[in-house]
Order: sequence, then C-alpha cells, then structure tokens
Amino acid sequence: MSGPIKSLDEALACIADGAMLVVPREVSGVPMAATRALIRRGVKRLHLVALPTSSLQADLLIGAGCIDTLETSAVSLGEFGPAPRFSAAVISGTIKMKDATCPALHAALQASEKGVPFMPLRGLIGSDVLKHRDDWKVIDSPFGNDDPIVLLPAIKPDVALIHAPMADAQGNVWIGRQRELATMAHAATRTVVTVDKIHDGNLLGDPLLAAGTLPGFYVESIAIANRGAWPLGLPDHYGVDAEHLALYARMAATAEGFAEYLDRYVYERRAA
Amino acid sequence: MSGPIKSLDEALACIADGAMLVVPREVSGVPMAATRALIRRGVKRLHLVALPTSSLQADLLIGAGCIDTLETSAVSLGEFGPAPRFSAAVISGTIKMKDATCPALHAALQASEKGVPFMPLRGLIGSDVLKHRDDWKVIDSPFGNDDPIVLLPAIKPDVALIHAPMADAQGNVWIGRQRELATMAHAATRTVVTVDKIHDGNLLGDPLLAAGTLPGFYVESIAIANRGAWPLGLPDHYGVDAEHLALYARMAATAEGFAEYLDRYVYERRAA
Amino acid sequence: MNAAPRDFRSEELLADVIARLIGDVRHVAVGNASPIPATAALLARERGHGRPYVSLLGSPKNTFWTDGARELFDCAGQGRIDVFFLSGGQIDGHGNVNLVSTGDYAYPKVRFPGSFGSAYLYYVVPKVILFRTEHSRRTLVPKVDFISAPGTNAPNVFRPGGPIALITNRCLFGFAQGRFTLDSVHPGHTVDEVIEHTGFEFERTAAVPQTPPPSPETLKLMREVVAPQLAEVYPQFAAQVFGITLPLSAGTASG
Amino acid sequence: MNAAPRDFRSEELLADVIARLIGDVRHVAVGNASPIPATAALLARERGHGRPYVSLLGSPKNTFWTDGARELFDCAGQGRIDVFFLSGGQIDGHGNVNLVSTGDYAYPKVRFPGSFGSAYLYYVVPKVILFRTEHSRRTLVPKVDFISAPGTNAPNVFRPGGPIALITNRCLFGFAQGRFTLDSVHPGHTVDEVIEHTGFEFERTAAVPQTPPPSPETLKLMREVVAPQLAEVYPQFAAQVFGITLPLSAGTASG
Repeated sequence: MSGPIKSLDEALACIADGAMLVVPREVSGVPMAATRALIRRGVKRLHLVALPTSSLQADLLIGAGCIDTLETSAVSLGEFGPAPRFSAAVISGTIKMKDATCPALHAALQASEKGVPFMPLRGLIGSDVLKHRDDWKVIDSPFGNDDPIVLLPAIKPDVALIHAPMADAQGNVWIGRQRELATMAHAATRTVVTVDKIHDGNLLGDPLLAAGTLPGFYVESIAIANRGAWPLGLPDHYGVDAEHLALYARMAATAEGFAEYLDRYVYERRAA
Repeated sequence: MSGPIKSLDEALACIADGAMLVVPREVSGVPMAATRALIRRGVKRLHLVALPTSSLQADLLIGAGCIDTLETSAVSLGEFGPAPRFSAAVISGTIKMKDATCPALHAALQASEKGVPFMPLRGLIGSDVLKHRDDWKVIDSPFGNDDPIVLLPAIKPDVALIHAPMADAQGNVWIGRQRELATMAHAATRTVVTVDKIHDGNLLGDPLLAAGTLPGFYVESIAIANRGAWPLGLPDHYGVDAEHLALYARMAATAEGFAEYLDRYVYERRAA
Repeated sequence: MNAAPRDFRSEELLADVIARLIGDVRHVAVGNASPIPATAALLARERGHGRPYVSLLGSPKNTFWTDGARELFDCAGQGRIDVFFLSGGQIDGHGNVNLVSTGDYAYPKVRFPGSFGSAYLYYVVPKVILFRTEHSRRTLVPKVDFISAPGTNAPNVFRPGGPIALITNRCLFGFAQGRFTLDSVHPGHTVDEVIEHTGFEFERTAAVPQTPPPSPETLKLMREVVAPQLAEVYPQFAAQVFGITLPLSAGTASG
Repeated sequence: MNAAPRDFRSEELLADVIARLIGDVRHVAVGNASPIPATAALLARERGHGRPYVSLLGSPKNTFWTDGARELFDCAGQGRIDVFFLSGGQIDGHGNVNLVSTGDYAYPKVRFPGSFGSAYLYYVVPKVILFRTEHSRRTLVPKVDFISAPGTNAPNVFRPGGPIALITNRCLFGFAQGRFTLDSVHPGHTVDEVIEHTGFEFERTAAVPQTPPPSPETLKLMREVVAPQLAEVYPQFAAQVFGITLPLSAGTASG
C-alpha cells in the first residue's frame, strides 16, 4: 500500500461532486484549508452533514454554490452573528435543508458506526423538526406501554473530512477528546484528514497517545495543512482568528462582499 | 464535597446485596483486589454483568456464592482452560444465566449511556441465544421491507466497578483505550474505581492525558489498590500472573480445592 | 435597557433571579454565549459551597467532556443534567420555542441558526430555564411559526424535563400546566408594560410582586467571587458588567 | 495427531489451506488463542505484500483498537472485517455452531464458556472460516444442542456474512447452500475415515482430491518470514512448530 500522506488536492480527490460529506462542529477541528481547496476545485452538489452544527465552513460552501443539501442542527457564526450565506440560501431556497437536532445527528452517525439501520432517540415528539423529517419514524416502543419513540435512519456519509493536530506516517491521527471524529470516520466509507503536522513516531505505539488516536486503518488519505483550521480554532492548539471572522461576517453580509471574500481569501490561495 | 478517594471497603460500601454490578472483560482492567474484598464482605445475590466476557473474576464470585444472576457472553480462563466454578454452577443450576453475545452487551450498555430504552442489533435471529432471551424483542424494521431486527433493552447497572492505572485527587480516572469503561460509568448509576496509583496533577488539565480520562463527574469513589488487577493483567502495565492462574485452574477444579483457594488467597487478605 | 438607576445592574438582578430558580441541584449546564446564566450558575455554586457542579459549554476549562460532542446529550439522557437554559427567536405562551425560522418553513421570512439540541434537551432536563432578554411582541408571540421544541407533550410521551420559567429583561414568568404565570416584575418595570409587550396570554394574580433586588451579600459575592471566575470565560462581559479585567492574558476558549 | 511423516507439519498444512481460503481481501481478524489461523493470516499478508490487513485479537501490538472492546464488533458491522474464524464445542451439518452447552439448555450436561461474539460476527463477516482441529462425532454432530449462531437464515434476514468452510485435522469442507461438501482430504487421511468420524451428512464427489501440501516456497515463507512475526504473539506455538525462539524477552500481550 502506498502511504496515506498526499498533497491536499490529491487527498481531496475522493470527494466527488454529489458526495455526502460529514464535517465536524466549529470547535472540533474544522478542515478550513481543505474547504477552501474544495471550493477552488469547484466541488458541486454536496450533501453536507455538519455534526452537529457548523459555522464558517458551511457558510462558505453554501455561498460558493457547493451545497445541494444541508443536514445539521444549526449554522451560526456565534458571537460574530448569523451565518449570512446560510440564511440567504435557506430564504431563497437554493439549498435543500434537513433540519435536525444535535443528538439526532450523533445517533444517526453512531448507527452507521454500529452497522444498524437506525437508532432510537428520546425527545423530538411534538416538534416541527420531527414533522418535517419524513425519513424519521415514530414507533411504539416494544419495551414500554403506549410509549412512542423516534427512530432515526443511519447516516452513512461517503466521506468524513476532518482536521486534527497531528498524524503519523502510518496514517494514525491524533484526535484527543474530539471523539465524534472517530465516530465520523467509523461511519463514513472514506475518511480524509488534514493535520497541522506529522508526528515523528507511531501514535499507536505510545499508550498515552494511542488513547486519543484514530487508527490509520480508517483513514484514506492525509494532507498536511499547517494551521489548517484557520480562521477557526483547533482545541488546545490555537483559538479563532476573531478579527478575520468579524471581517467575514461583514463581507459575507452581501453577495458582492462574499464574492470579494472568495476572491481574496479562497481563490487567491493566499490563505490555503 | 468530600474527596472521592476512600479506603477499599468504604469505596465498595455502595455495592449492596442484590445490586446489578457491571464489570469489564478480563483484559480491560479487572478490579480483582476489590472482588476479593467483596467476597470477604460476603456480598450476596449480585446480578453480575460481565462486559462482554469474564474470566477469574466471575468464576471467583460464583464460587464464593455471591452471584444470583450472570449476564455475559462467555466465562473462561482462556489458555488456562474452562472456568470451573462457572461451569459447575450452571450445570447445578445455582446461578441464573442470561447468555448474551458480546455486541449485544455493548449495545445494551450504550442504550443506558444514551438514555434510550433499547438499541437495535443485527445478527441473533435464528440463534438459541435470542430464543432464550424473552427480554429481547424482534421487530420489523420500519426502514426496511420485511426486515426483522432485534431490539435489546437498556442495561442500567446500579454500580460499575473497574480498575485503572491511575486517578487524580479530583476523581478523574485514566482509562486509556479501554473506552468501554467510560460507557460502563456513563450507563451505571454509580461508579467505583480502584487504581494502581494516584496521579499527581489534574488528568483533565493535560490534553494528552485528558483524551484517555473518565471524568471524575461520573465517579462515586476511588480506592488505591496497587496491582489491583492481580493476578490478571492491566493493559500496558503488567501481564497476567500465569503461574497463579494455572494454580487457580487446578485448585478450583473441585469445590474443596476452591474453598482452599478462597482461604488462602481471599480470606487471608494476603493477596488483597 | 438597564434597570432604573440603582445600586445594581440589570444583569446582576437577572443572575440573582436565575440562581434562585436553579435551586438545590447537582449539575447545571450553561450553553455557549450565555454570560448571565453562567453568572447565575457560578453564584449558585458559591452559595452551595461547590454544589451544583457547573458546566460552561464552549469553555474547555469549565467542562469535563472527554467523549466528544455527544457527551453533553448523553449526559442529559442519563439524567445527569438538572438545569439547562434555552432561548428562542420566538417563544409562545405554551412554552414552545422556535430556533428555526419565521413564516412558512418552506418559504421562510427570517432564518435563525437552527434548533441545536433543543428538540432533545427540552424534554430530558428537569429544569429548563427559558432566557430571552428582549421582551417584545416580536419575540414573545401567540404561536411560534416553527416548534423547535414544544413546551409540553401528551401525557404518554416520555418527558422528564421541560420549562420551569421564562426570564426576560422585564419580568419573570413561571411555567406550569402548559401556561406561563407572571411571577414578578423587575424593579423599574410594570405589569401594564409586560402586558403591552407580551404577545401571548399569561396568568397573573391581582397583585404581582416586584422581583426582589439582589441583597448586598449577593452583590458582594457576585462581584468579588463570581466575577473573577466568569472573566476567564466571558472577559468582555465581566469587564463591562463587573469592571473585572484579568491580569495579563485572559484565558480564552478555543472555540 | 501429526500428518504422516513428511517434510511439513500438519499445522503448516492447515495454515496453507486457510491462507488460500482467505483469498484476496482487505482485512482478516483472528480471535484470541488461534495460532494456526494467525499463521495463515500472516502468510496471506506476506503473499499479498501487506494486503490483507491482519488483526490478531488479544495482542495489543497487532490490533489497532482505540475505541474499547466494542470496536471489533462495530468494525465488523461497518463491513470492515472480511474474514473471521469461529470454532464450536459442536458444529452441525447446517453450519450451526454451539459454544454454550450440551444437553438441555436448562439442565446442561457440559457447559462451554459461551457464545462470545458468534451470534453477531457469523452474520456480518462475509467469510467466516470454521476451524476445529478435533474431527470427531463428538464435535461434528447431526444437530447442535444449542445454536449459538446458525449457519444460514431465511432469505429476508439481513446476513451479508456466514460460513464458507470448515477445516479440521482430517479434511476441508466447503460450505454453500446450507450444506457442507468435502472439498479435500488432508495427506495421510481418507474419505472413509472422514465419514466415520463425522456426525453430520455432507456432499462429496466420487473422487475427493487430496489437500495439496504446502509448496516449498510456502514452507520457506512460513518458516522464515511468518514464524518470527508469529513468535511475538504465540511464542510457545512458534517454538514448538517452527523452532523459533525470540531473542531475549519475547513480547507478551497483557491479556
């Protein structure tokens, strides 16, 4: 087998137009450099699953016209305000929205992780979240007495795309406490990872490191993207670039400003 | 709040007669010193859930008359042969057996971890494992077409009892890759931990250590039991005491030999 | 929108009210970007000498999660979170919250971020405190356009949790039997004003009490003990409300 | 129970046969205490220049699990384990395996350890190779007393996996359409002997071939390249079968 470490564009090659792509929430290691590279490549019609929420990443992909369907619990720039391209796209109907709630997405990914067709979840009953999801089913729990419960079909993404602090030459990736990244990799057919750096040695060889490691067995390809979560943060490594996010929020407020943002920060490769 | 670190007997005090107790498989950190202390205390009528299998620990508790119900996928001394007290008890009908299969126990604990009444599992259909479990249900998957699937009710133990390499004064416990220990703690009402040693510092304060840490939030009490898994091993720390296990297998082959084993290695506290 | 000039700020009043609502529980979890509930939770912890346990989401230093993003929800599902806070773009008189959109869902007028965990946590956390400072007919509506999570369910639906109160910058509503009751009006505000600015119907007694102002002891505790703790997570809020600035590099959350 | 005196041992023959059964796949997982299947998997990996990926359960050095004891089963459920090995206290002609007990389940005569993961893995791993060296009417029975896992299911039952073969110290059975077929008899054994010692009925052609002995190249590969790798996990087996002893402290698994 050839090694898992590739150039960024090579690593992303397995994300085809129309793919179902799962990405992590805004604080778990968001592959922003990879996201910019995908936009430059002109990826189209993605079914994006943001587990369970997203911020800049989803907004950027939506604004750049890469998204057909968005499945998530929320998109927001947090303290920098609403996600403008997301809001605009939902209002203008240019993306198909599958509104969820956080634990439903976690459970649906865990269903694929466990190879079961569905997972049950409490809550949801009586909400319009459930009402608008005809792919979710309500059954009467066979362990209860008149006890309705929601069953969520497994979400099996084609590709999981994550960013992590480090990987080793064997393809093992250190994810630390962000264990939903492991679930994403287990659930997805393929996993593509960007990392800030390559760890010298085998992450599985040290019990302390191994405890926070996603085994290379699940990893299709890895690309080095130093500070690849920028302008978002990477837990325990660097915080968000607040100035840049504020700039984004201002620019993305209009379609023109967003186009200029893309020109300046995405297509120019300056920030890749 | 008073600190979580107690004497072994104090730590075990919350394990009442008749409790449902979940313990880990033979290679994940088995609290053997605690098991001997429970036998000395004369604990009775336990519903033991061995996740998903057990070796010496279950055999010892069964032989000592502490077990009413055993729920597991297998009990064996591995290369040291069958578990003699287990086999004898099943044949003589002195324990109630709930035969399972490994992933069913994992799933049933994860159900409690997630606060759902059941979890689905593939397999099982057509087996006598399923036939003898009237607490398991088969439904027609609402996502399939004539697609039967087994639903397993959540297992919610009163107490999870585990052994780990170390804990800190805040009650955080380093479990490394043995992540089913976290699931056990999440699923159980209370969690009691024995550790080889106390870590100087806060395990959650270091991202590398935190990745393998069960937060003290879930932990009721901790007792220091150096080499507390003996004569079983502790992953990455020490192996099994093969000589002792061979001795056990020989002695436990008869009721008399087992009684002598208890006298020598359990009641005498010599090995506690 | 400060309270009338007094010796406390409206944030301090709200935090004090919320701390009382929290009561004697084991674990309070506070969502991201919620400085006033965070102040209240830390205040309750100080008063309780370490109880309740307080988790401030979004702050790695003030949370214990090591099982990834799902652990919050699993923890709540286990019954290990007693108090949580929710807000809503719209909240109606039945306690329904809307975090999704106004207008028709298929053709929305305004799109909010989304339901987050509300469609689960609202059901399983015993005490959910609704918190929406903006008290207007725009936010407190007769009927939400989209139910992210309902205030109540039919009796057969598994629901150990739900709303117990709604606090705004004008008043405190209690919630029971599917209805809000005006429990108290904050100093400087009136019942008539509350009626005028509330889009839903609510119960009230003939004489609605004033929300008691925070005691000097509470203010002292909040300003001297709680505020420095808060400053690690919410430095701007702590500086603005309590005049607290941390020495040197204030700790910042990574997300 | 060695094969007739030849230039290979019966363990080597069995490993060679199993390596062929493994075929061209991505991932072979071998259960605890299974040195012959482990030899076969490592042999297949050598021949495939690193493919298949081989997991030797019970050996932390030769497994990648970091998600706890459930990961093996989750991995199989994801379709990421192509080959696994199962044994049984009893195996019957329909491919049913019994790892639980003989006699009535409520009043067993002999109790075995239990079903382990068989009631799941047998269904979801595409190629399950049954491996039972003891070939007798005690182990290969007309009907198992307890079905830990059935050989086949009704067509509507989700079952991407199942048995493809049964290998014993006397012969190799193939498995298809719910029946075993005698594919080959090992050198030094005969069809009549197989019939005599098999408690279930099976298909066979008029001329059952002999199991081909391992080639000199295979024996060289097994002895010189595979055996040293094996010795880390199964030092006693490697010493006994291949005369391999590791220099100094042989690696030992912690469980």
